[in-house]
Amino acid sequence: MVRPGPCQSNLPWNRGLWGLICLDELKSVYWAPVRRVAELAATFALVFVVYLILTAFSGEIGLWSREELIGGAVVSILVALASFRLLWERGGWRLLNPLRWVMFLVYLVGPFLLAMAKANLDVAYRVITGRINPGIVRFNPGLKTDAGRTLLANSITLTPGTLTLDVDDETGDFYVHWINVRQVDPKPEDVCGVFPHWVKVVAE
Amino acid sequence: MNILMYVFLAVGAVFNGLGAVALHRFPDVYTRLHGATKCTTFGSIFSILAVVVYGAARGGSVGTSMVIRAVLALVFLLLTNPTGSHALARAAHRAGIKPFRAVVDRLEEVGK
Amino acid sequence: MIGELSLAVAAAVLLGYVLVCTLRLAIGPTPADRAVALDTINTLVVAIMVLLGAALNLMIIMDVALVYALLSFVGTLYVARYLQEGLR
Amino acid sequence: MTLWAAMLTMALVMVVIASVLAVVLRDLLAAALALGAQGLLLSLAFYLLQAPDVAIAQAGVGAALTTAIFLLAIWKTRRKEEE
Repeated sequence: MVRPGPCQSNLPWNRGLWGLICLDELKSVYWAPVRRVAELAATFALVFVVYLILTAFSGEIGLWSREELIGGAVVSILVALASFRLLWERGGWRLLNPLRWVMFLVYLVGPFLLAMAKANLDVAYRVITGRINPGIVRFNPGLKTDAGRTLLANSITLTPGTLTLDVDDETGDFYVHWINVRQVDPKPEDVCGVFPHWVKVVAE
Repeated sequence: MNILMYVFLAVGAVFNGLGAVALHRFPDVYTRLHGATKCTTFGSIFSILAVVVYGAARGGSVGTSMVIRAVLALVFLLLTNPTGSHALARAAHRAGIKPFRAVVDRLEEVGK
Repeated sequence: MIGELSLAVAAAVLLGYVLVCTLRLAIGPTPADRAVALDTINTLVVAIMVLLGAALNLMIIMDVALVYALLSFVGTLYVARYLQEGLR
Repeated sequence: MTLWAAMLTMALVMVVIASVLAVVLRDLLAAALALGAQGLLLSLAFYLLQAPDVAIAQAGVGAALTTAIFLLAIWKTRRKEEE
């Protein structure tokens, strides 16, 4: 949280005049608790909204009964306390942008559904004829965040002829089981088409 | 509305059956995972979409909560199904099961 | 009425597919094959539960499908972890 | 009505198949997987009898937790059954 910089001490009152100059470090020291509370509140809101959607049409305050509101708040605060550190660790806060949600929906009903339909027809062809040429290939789409890698890995698993086997955490290499190997050293475009560009728009 | 529901049910039944048959037609774990994951996810999506159409046509509080639950089940399936199959494939490879007649095996060359 | 009947018929068809997958669970040569079959059965059963909940017109009964969709994922992860660490 | 009876019969037949598999298989991991399938199909049978609370309990305990606990137990001991 605190970056090593020209200022040696972490305590702001030991710093004297330098505290005014090292604005970055000062900001990170003072803003860390605020940021943590904001993360907790965002997680709580997310969990509580899911609970409210699940228990709609149960009573008279709006759509919900009083017991559901109180119980849902208690359960949501417990779940948020348990999980808010995991959720926002590596660039997860980028997913809070509503524009990304719109792009995600467009991605889901556009190229993704098309590729899934093609994938199923492909599997149908291979089930009937039994013609396969499998292998495990490696490529690097150049994604950095966890959310982007997860999204691309799941997309690859559900699209024509490919199944994600392993993802290297440091370099971001994808190891993919390909049911019909056309090239031994493929580019990302050969394996998964336009998906990396969409994933960069949606999640990075 | 009813026609749409029948079409969705038929598509779902056909692709789920394809996934079940793929379990018996393919020779090894990885290719079976291909067939099972893709086809059953696609088929289940269409089966659940049929329920969404049915609930929307029915309307009222029962129909709306039916739609909500069906959409949540759809989201859970889309999130968990590829992740689970990826975990199974990686575990099978680490347990030392070789891919059937593989042309190339880059993961083996890395030596994990 | 006819809508509910068609939903129930689709669920029965999916139940037949579960029988086919149970066959693979019985004859699968390696444990990984059986795990794949169990994963397929999980997905099919979630779809069956949603279809039957709509066919019965009981919305409270569809919660079982949601609970099962999440818990089966935990079970699959557990089997995968055992497969990759316990086999040597 | 007969459709529901047929589905219930099918689910129960598969419960019997999975139970017999869990007893017969020599590989303990495969037996644990068969036991998981049995709990899952039993939960489906409860679901068909319109008992959602029992079905939730059976799905949670029978299908997910029992498999996990059995796998933990097998992990601590030997996997192949001695002849």
